[in-house]
Amino acid sequence: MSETPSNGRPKIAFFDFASCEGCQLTVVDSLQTHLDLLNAVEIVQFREAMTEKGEDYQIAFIEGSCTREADEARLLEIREQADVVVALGACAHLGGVNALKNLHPLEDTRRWVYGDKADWYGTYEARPIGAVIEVDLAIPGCPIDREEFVRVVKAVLIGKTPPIPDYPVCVECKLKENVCLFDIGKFCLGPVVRAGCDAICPTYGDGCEGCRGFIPHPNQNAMKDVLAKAGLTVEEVMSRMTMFNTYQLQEQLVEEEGR
Amino acid sequence: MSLMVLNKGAVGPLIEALMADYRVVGPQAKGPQFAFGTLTDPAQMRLDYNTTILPPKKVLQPQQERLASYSLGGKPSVEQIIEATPTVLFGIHTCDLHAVQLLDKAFSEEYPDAHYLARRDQTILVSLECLEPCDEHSFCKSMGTLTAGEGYDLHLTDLGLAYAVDVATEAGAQILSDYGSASEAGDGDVRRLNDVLGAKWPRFTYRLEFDAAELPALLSTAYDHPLWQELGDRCLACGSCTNVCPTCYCFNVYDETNMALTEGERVRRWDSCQLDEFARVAGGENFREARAARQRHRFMRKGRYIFEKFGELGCVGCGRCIRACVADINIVDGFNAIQRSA
Amino acid sequence: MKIEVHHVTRVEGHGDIVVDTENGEIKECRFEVVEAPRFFEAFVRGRPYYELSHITSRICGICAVGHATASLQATEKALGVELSEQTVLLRKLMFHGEMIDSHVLHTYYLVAPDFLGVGSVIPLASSHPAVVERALRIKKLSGDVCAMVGGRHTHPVAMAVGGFTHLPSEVELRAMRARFVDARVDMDESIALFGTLPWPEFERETEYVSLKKDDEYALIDGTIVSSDGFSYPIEDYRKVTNETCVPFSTAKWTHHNRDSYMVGALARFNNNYDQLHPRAQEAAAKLGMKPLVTNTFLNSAAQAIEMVHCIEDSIEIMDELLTRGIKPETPPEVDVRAGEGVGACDVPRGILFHHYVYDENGICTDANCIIPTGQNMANLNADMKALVPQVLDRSQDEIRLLLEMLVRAYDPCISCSAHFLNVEFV
Amino acid sequence: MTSVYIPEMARLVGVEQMTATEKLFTIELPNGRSLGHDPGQFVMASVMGVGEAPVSVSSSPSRSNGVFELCVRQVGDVTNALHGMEPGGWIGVRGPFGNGFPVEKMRGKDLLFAPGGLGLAPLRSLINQVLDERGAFGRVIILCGARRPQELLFRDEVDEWVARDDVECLVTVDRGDDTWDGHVGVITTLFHQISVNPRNTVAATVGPPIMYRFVLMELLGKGIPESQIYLSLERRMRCGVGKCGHCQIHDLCCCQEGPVLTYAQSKGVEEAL
Ligand SMILES: Cc1cc2nc3c(=O)[nH]c(=O)nc-3n(C[C@H](O)[C@H](O)[C@H](O)COP(=O)(O)OP(=O)(O)OC[C@H]3O[C@@H](n4cnc5c(N)ncnc54)[C@H](O)[C@@H]3O)c2cc1C
Ligand code: SF4
Ligand code: SF4
Ligand code: SF4
Repeated sequence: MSETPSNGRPKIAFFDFASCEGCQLTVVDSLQTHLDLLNAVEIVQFREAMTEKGEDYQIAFIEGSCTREADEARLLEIREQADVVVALGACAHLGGVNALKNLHPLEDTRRWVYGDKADWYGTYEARPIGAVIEVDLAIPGCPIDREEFVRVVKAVLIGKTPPIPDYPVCVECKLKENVCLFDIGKFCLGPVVRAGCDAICPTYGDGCEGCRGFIPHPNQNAMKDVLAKAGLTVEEVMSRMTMFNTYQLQEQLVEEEGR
Repeated sequence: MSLMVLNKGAVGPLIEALMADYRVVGPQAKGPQFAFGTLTDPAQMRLDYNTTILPPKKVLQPQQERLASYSLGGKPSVEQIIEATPTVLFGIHTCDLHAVQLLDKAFSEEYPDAHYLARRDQTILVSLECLEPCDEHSFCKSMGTLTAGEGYDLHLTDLGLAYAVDVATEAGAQILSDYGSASEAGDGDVRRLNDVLGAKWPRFTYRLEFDAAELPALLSTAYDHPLWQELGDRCLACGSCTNVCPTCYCFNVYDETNMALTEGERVRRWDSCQLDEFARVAGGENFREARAARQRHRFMRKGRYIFEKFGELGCVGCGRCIRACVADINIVDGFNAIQRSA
Repeated sequence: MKIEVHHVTRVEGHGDIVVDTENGEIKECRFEVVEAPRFFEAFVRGRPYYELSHITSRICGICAVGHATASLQATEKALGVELSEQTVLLRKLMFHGEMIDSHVLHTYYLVAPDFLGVGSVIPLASSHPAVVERALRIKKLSGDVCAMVGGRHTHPVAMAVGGFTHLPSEVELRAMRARFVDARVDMDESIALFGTLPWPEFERETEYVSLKKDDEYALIDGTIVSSDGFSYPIEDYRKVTNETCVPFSTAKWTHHNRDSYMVGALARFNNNYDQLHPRAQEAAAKLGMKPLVTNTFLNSAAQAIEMVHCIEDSIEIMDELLTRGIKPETPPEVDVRAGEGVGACDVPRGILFHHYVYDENGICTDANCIIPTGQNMANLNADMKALVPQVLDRSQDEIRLLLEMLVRAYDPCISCSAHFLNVEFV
Repeated sequence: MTSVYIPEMARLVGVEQMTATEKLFTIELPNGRSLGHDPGQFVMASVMGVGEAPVSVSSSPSRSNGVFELCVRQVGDVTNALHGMEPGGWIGVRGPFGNGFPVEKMRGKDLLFAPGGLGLAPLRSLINQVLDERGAFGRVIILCGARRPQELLFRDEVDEWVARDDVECLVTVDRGDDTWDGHVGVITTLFHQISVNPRNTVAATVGPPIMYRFVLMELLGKGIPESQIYLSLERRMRCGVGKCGHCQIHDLCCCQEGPVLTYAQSKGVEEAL
């Protein structure tokens, strides 16, 4: 992690690619409870919320997936300038829902949406930004968690590793003493998905969909068995696993085939 | 000390009266399950609960707790934070009571833990005799925790229309006399109590196929048992089994700061030996990398290590870990499998 | 003169303005959507019905609840799922939360800086702390009500086919109601503030399209109506939208009776003024607004009026929920079958359609989403073409700012707009 | 009751860069109080706001002078923050904790020390104590290894040991360079250069996990009894006082029963070595 200038606040900038901008919105929302963020950092670029545009940022927060050639050059420019590049949210971190299109033949996808005008719109497979440039840190989630964003900023300010958990959602879910969804006939990816969201989905009665990506060394086979036992068909199991993690699973397949 | 009788109708008023001066924590419904929580209304208490999702350990060692606050800049000043409020922990089953006694040992040996002990000191334990198995997974009878002779301030046994209250401590006697309206037990009450206690045992079954006292010795020969690999293949390493366990007390410590970096807090949070990062050290080396080794560690701790350290088994047979495991890993089946192959 | 605004700021998503004039003649004048297309309609094919609202809420971080609501409606119609009255009330409450959230974001964070001569809301934190604090307070309130009902605003969790997977407690509802009542002060002050803003003068009448219901200010479901007197059931949405691709935009364009039409707060205000809550009508009077309002810039003022409406209606909804008591319902079992359904909501930026086809296993085989910003695109371009000649005598900077303000007045939600479909259903 | 988790703020009075990744910190407790540690014990060192890490005390109790020393390798958050500190700064200290080396049992015995790399940090404490009471012990053999010459810690002191007549000190590096005219090879290559009376020898070795495996083979090969071989294990620790569970290896609690253990205690414990 690069040093932040001691004489002043670090300059940060926000950028977005293919995404819903919900993560940037979450950043804006974090001001409701953490207005002192504005004293701790200097925001020099944030197109969604401000007109001013400074290019001398040290930390770049990037939301969204890379989905077309034009994105690559812009990403490289940002990497060139920023000391620290942060992938903000699932689209940038994992490819997210954007990568669902990778499950269909590209040509078919384009024609499906734009018909005979498909050639007007350049696009290719959706990828996390880490597939294009080096990423120093990812803040996972769809959308990111407001409190986690603040925790990360504070860690960067004091110069320590941002506390993104390596443990699964079940930990937070249990600590909140939720009724496990498997106990009430539902299903959940919590055991293999990275925590940090305070288990918001199971807390609100819906199984984790995996928006924060898998934990390191997930036992995917055991997870599939558990889901199958909960009554999911093979297709439904794959559907659950791919919702946010298509890109990772496809890469994993390529890797396994390579071996 | 003495045996008293508390009419069931008098329980609500007792709780109500206690609530004025104490935090009263009791079992409450949580969806189709149960959880210990601070009562805001005596009617919330459900003494007919099966078992709670988390054990009452959370009252004595909260999921997350602040250890210290500090200021930064110049010479940091560090203040310890001891958070303890007078608490009545009402209605805990005897398995959990045994677990609290184990936690007491763990937190008072050698380097006493001031944070835990301050809370423990201010907590009055009111336990409840189980008259039938609470849950298909509990195996308290096997672990010898189906009843308790000590460790509580008050102990309740359901006699039908009233509770027999075993008053074990001064503190227990005091709250009962100051806040409740119990009466001395008569001969009839004692007889009924003995009947009730005598009748309950056949309702419980031994689920361990051997004497639990053999566990430490049995496990000392099972380090290389094939069971661990089998469990490791199925285990999701989600940590639920340890998080729900009334005798697990591992924790992690974090520093947090405010945005201006002028002050902060040191906090601790429950941790689990089942998690990938638990034994990872600088340089990335992980001393318990395989899920199989982590499951072994859990079984060993429950059946052997804790015994070696404190002279009591680390498992009280509450069955929570079995219920919490989505991969159906079952500690009783595990112990039995090891015994059968021994 | 040539004006190019690359990536207009303080809007959601990427759009460019291009104006080229020669001797007072307009050669080029258009708004381009350059947002990367995301192809939701293509990739929801093959997904099970219960995932659709969760995936399509990801079209937009600002109107996630709106997308989820329209999506669920489409699925529920396709699969024949009935909603309980409690579910209907909670959906409305959640929807109001998002409406307020989006409108406060737009009016305070994105539009107000233009009038206060700054580039963003950030400097206002020190120059106009009371204004910013109020904005943060309203934003927090709206976010909190969404969180109370659905877990969070951006990509709600608890909204499921047929109902909710989590219910607010009566204690929470009561506390929330009290905060909504307190928010009346903030509403009054907001209206007072917007009354002082020098809205640019610009009139251009167009066709206004919105949903309509007889008994309430239509936001969820209803019929499609136009100020030109047309009316359609929502299943006939294509008769209104008539989408076409345009080469400089990843968003598709729509037109109905005229070359273009407008959707959004101003369209709703014009079409449904009578159903606004009396307090909202009072607010309109304070702002000097009564249908037919034809100044596009006043779309933001109409949003402020709608905020008042949503606050009041939310209080009434919470009263009703508290009177009935929260029933511990869970979403009904879905009888999975083949089917087709259209959902429509009037989300903050205007009318939104989701249209799905499911096979007998409840797997989506076909989908179409038409979002408001796309429908406004042609109208925005027409406005620009009308506005530019009226202001050609001003400096380039002034024109640029005015055009940007015009774009922002539409509150365009560009990431939403960049996924359109023009496929006929068979 | 005072919490055992609350660090005492101690002043950093000296910082010395030793190698590219290691610094030696000299720390003064309030009122010049001595730490009162045994060689091999560790303290929990805190940088408030960042966190806490276990670090062995590197100075000898016999040379306390109101200060103690920590030799710290920069590997993560706390160690980074420590490396960023300058004299005058404040470090939180708890401890000393754990079981150190049993100096009493060593009296009258021949001693064989085998530090590898950073393992010299804790062993230096023991070696200097032994040298300060040189007469109380038999032979003192030091077999010292580092990966490269520039990674060799406490170079001056090691040179002194080499120069002393009453110490047999051999030094090796895995890979040499132009500045190095000493022995080249892994630490185990030093063992055939010495012979010991195994019954009367107590050995102490500290180093990275991989080193243990080979050094232990050598020590056992020389016939030194398992109960007379001491080593120090490093595990993740969050409390240092036997509560947090992180450092438990099999049935051993590293921060209480360790970090110094005999080979007899740790052998066969799969997770230990
Ligand atoms: C008894 C004992 C004595 C030690 N003596 C010394 C010494 O004299 N000099 C020295 O430089 N180091 C020593 N260490 C190692 C030192 O404690 C770790 O390097 C330090 O904790 C890393 O902390 P950090 O915050 O800098 O790194 P972190 O940022 O916390 O950690 C980086 C990585 O190290 C892991 N880690 C966390 N705690 C420990 C730990 N206690 N040991 C190893 N890895 C850990 C983390 O999981 C992470 O993977 C000793 C360790 C022990 C247990
Ligand atoms: S609901 Fe999900 S996250 Fe929670 S415990 Fe169950 S499986 Fe784990
Ligand atoms: S529970 Fe799962 S899907 Fe929900 S926010 Fe957390 S990681 Fe994402
Ligand atoms: S190991 Fe399982 S059964 Fe035993 S006490 Fe812990 S949770 Fe209960």
